[in-house]
Amino acid sequence: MLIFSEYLGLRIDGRRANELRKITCKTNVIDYTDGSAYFEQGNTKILVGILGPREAKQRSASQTTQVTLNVEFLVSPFSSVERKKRSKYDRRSVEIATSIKQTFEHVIIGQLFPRSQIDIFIHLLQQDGGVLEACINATCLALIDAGIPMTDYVCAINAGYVDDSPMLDLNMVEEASFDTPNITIAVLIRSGKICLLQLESTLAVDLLAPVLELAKTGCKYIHSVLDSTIKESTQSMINSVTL
Amino acid sequence: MELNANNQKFVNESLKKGFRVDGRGIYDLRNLKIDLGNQYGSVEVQLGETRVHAKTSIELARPLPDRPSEGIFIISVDFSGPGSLQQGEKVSGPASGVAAGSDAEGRAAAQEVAISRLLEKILKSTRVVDVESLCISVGEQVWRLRVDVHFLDYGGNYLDAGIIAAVSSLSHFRRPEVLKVGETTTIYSVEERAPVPLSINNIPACLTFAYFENELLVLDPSYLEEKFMSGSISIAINSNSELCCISKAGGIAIEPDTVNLCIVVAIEKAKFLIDAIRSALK
Amino acid sequence: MTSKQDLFVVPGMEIDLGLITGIKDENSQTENSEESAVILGPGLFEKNSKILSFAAGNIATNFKDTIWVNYNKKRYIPEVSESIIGTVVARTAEGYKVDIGSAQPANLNGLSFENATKRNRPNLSVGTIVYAKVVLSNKYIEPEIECFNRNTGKADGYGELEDGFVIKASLGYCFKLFKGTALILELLGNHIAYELAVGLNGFVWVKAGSPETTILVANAIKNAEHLSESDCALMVKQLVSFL
Amino acid sequence: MSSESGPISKGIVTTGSLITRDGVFMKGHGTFVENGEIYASITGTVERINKLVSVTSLRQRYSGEIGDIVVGRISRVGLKRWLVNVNGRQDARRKSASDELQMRKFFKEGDVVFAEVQSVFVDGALSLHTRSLDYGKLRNGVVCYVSPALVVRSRSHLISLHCGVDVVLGVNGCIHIGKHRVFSHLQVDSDNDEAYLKDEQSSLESNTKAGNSSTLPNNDYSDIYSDVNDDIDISTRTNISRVHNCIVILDRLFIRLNSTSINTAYEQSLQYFVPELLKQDVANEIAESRDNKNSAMTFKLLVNSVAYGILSRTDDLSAQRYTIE
Repeated sequence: MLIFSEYLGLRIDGRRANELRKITCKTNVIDYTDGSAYFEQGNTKILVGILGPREAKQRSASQTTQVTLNVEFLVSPFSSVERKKRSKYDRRSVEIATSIKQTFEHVIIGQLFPRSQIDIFIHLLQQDGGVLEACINATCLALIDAGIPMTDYVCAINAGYVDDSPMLDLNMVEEASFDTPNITIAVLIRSGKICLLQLESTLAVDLLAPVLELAKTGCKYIHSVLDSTIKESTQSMINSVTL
Repeated sequence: MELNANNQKFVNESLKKGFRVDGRGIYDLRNLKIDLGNQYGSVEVQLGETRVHAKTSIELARPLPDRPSEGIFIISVDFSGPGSLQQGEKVSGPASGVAAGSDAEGRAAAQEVAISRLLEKILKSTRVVDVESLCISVGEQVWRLRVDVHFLDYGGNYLDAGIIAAVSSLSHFRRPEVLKVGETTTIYSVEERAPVPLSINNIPACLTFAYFENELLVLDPSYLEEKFMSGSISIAINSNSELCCISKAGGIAIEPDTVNLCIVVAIEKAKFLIDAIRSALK
Repeated sequence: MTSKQDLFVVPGMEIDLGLITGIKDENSQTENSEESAVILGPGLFEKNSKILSFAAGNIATNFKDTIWVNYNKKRYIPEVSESIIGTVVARTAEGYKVDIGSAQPANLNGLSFENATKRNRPNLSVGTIVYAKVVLSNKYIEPEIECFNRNTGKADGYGELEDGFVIKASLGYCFKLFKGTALILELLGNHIAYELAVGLNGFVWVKAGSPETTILVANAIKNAEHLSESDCALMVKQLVSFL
Repeated sequence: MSSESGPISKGIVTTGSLITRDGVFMKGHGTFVENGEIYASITGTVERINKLVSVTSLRQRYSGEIGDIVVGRISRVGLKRWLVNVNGRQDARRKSASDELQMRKFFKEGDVVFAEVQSVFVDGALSLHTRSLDYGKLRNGVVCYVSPALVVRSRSHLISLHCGVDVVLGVNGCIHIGKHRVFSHLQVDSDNDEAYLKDEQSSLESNTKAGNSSTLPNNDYSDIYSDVNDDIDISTRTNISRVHNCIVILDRLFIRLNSTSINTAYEQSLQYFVPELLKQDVANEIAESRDNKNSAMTFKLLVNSVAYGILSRTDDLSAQRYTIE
């Protein structure tokens, strides 16, 4: 019974259908990186560090005319309920790393940095559902903090159907429950185009459109949070420099 | 060896005019051949130049502790030998934006991981096989079903061919009959009683679209189209026309209504594929 | 060049050199008693004074002193003065590395183009295709190719190939196309104007007026490999009817 | 002029936001054009120089310009050049005509080099030269990295503090803090032989081009290129690390580095032991007391509004690191 109470329409954690979990984020949290971001969406906590664009280390990458992106996704053993040491190369981590690499490969303006590479280190400190989405948002924040040119913000969110009413930003319990189809979507804010779309459970065709709309409004909200954080930190930097 | 800038430009130019390099229409599938092997559950599928072989096998096993009443369903995917994606990846060039040497292998290996994970997700999420029916006696004995998918020849779009092969192999497979009388369960060998088909809930079909600059779409990309595409979206639809799985990871961003267009075409083509599989299994 | 009944050999078969003299006798009737030096072409090799074939194909000889096996293969082994189509893989200090389908990429010097001087040299980017001639090929060093006719200094067809479409075919078929005796070329020529460059390393470059005609010509050539002459004519008639 | 040109956004723009639709403007650094409209590709302030619109950001990696004075560390010697890591987009290259063996006599891996940017390659790599008096190898000190935006491109990049410490401000954000380098003996010996001075100071290839063989500077001038750190007494050592910690604080609080800010920070820090400097409360104190008139920098307001958790040098990523206000 996931809906907390029928007539109030509250979910298991007290949120309404289209309410997002509380997002707090901060940029420039790690010293010796070019850009870094700490991103919290509900209980999912992620830390991202960016190094680059710098001289490509492996021989092969130094031939290309585009920047080479390499993403490492690390799950900390204390991140979920039972403590489990997960290696960087287990299938789920590799899949999330490749999805993020593919998503940002076409958003970053790569031709400006031939024969260079950008390293993205994503560290999952705590997970409570929506891991891929939070990683995308955190990486987007860190890339902007690193001053790496991109054509747009990329914001991601998951949404789904619980007791056949559309829900936004599912946590781990909602995501894992048996009959809730859920989609993960990453959107380019300005153009509204879809960078990433993943649906992993059965869903009637006509139910897809409303959940897509809901997810896009969710992304717009996330964009506003990210944007204000970036503006704030830039403003404070400018103030302290020009003082 | 045909990965060069001229071919890339040619593929894009002809697509702008609505022509595909192998003469197909924009939404035409390549010709599909499903040959059933002599053993139950051994199927070879040919989709254009892409060839895949799938084999289903079964054995008795103890159920997993957290799911005593369910059988075990394992999907293993194998790219070794001629079917591996590393073939012909050596050539670099702006076409694939890939440098020669290890980077190409790296990219190909990641593609193989992506294909096998997607294949697994589709077969599991659409619940092709009803795992409860694989249970013989709760907590003690269940069937452990295993589908091995071998990719033999890479002609582009391994995923769709892989799904067709796996699903046909599961539907074609027969398992030994089991009779449960009170406490005693007798498992008849194939000679004693005719083997029984698996309980297949529904047959999914997967349709992959490749897209190029400014929303040009093609269904079932061939080898060249897959090398020069700027992204792809795969949509799996089950036999009662429900969406089971969508995966659009990476590549350039596309308009939402292009996604809807893909879904409409996918539903149409899925019916065709499912009928083809059913007629092949008669 | 081949005698009336083509003698088909399989790998490991012993060839007696009488064949050359035998064939020769029929034509020139001169008795050739002393041991003349015999040149073994591709497909044959000598093992403790016996000539063995390592390929399956027809024996061919030029009646004087060389004997070889015409066999079909896909992996190209560079032979001097053969025209080939290659893809530029990398730029080196003094020129380019070109992949011609052989074991190692060939070297193409930046100056080996028609009237290329130290200052104005053609600027090929990675991925462009070139029509060139093999000038150096030996087992131990990388093959060397050139894009101009050494004695006339003119390009006469060699150099960068713009646009068009490259298809892959087996070496035997390319040899037939190269000699121009293949019927399919004339049949197509009657209906469509197209440019053609045949590389003996298994690549054929086609360029016609519009994309659809190029596709038609390319597919026609590809399918005609195993068709009899009558089927070729039929196929071309059908294809042309679509135009 | 701006009256007839279309609307153009001012102040801070974030990635992907529209700057102007008017076709009259040209796109500069940090922007990109999409169907005729200019958008910001990075986050920063919009700058308009009559037709050229660009976005400058404070958080970008160092991308060099001709004439920049940089501090870097030699990362590789070979293929007729020294590769210098200047924390830029690509390692900088310093050409030399002589073979590897000779090259190592001048600079080898790990040396800290102080040089000027000669030219910028298309892929962002820089070519450096050390053709004037004070360039060359830096010794007897420590390097610390700050964000490049804090170092202002000014004429004087060598600041000698009265406590016997030299601070070399590299525009690429590398700062060398070392013992004061006495130049006197250099001027005396070399002024009588102008060619000689040019020879051992200037880069080798200009030398070989001039025809005379590359004469190896004899040993008494080898201290220009020697990499032996002479022993430094305790007091200078503490001064060096005090200045180092002050610079780290200034970087944390994102305050521009110039002689005034460093001097005032140094004076305020005198009351504390050097290791204490890196504790958060002490740093705040220094910041607060810096509120003197001439530098017009009111730290007080700044520090309160921006509470950075300051990493203490000794331990690793302590939990305090992630306290979020």
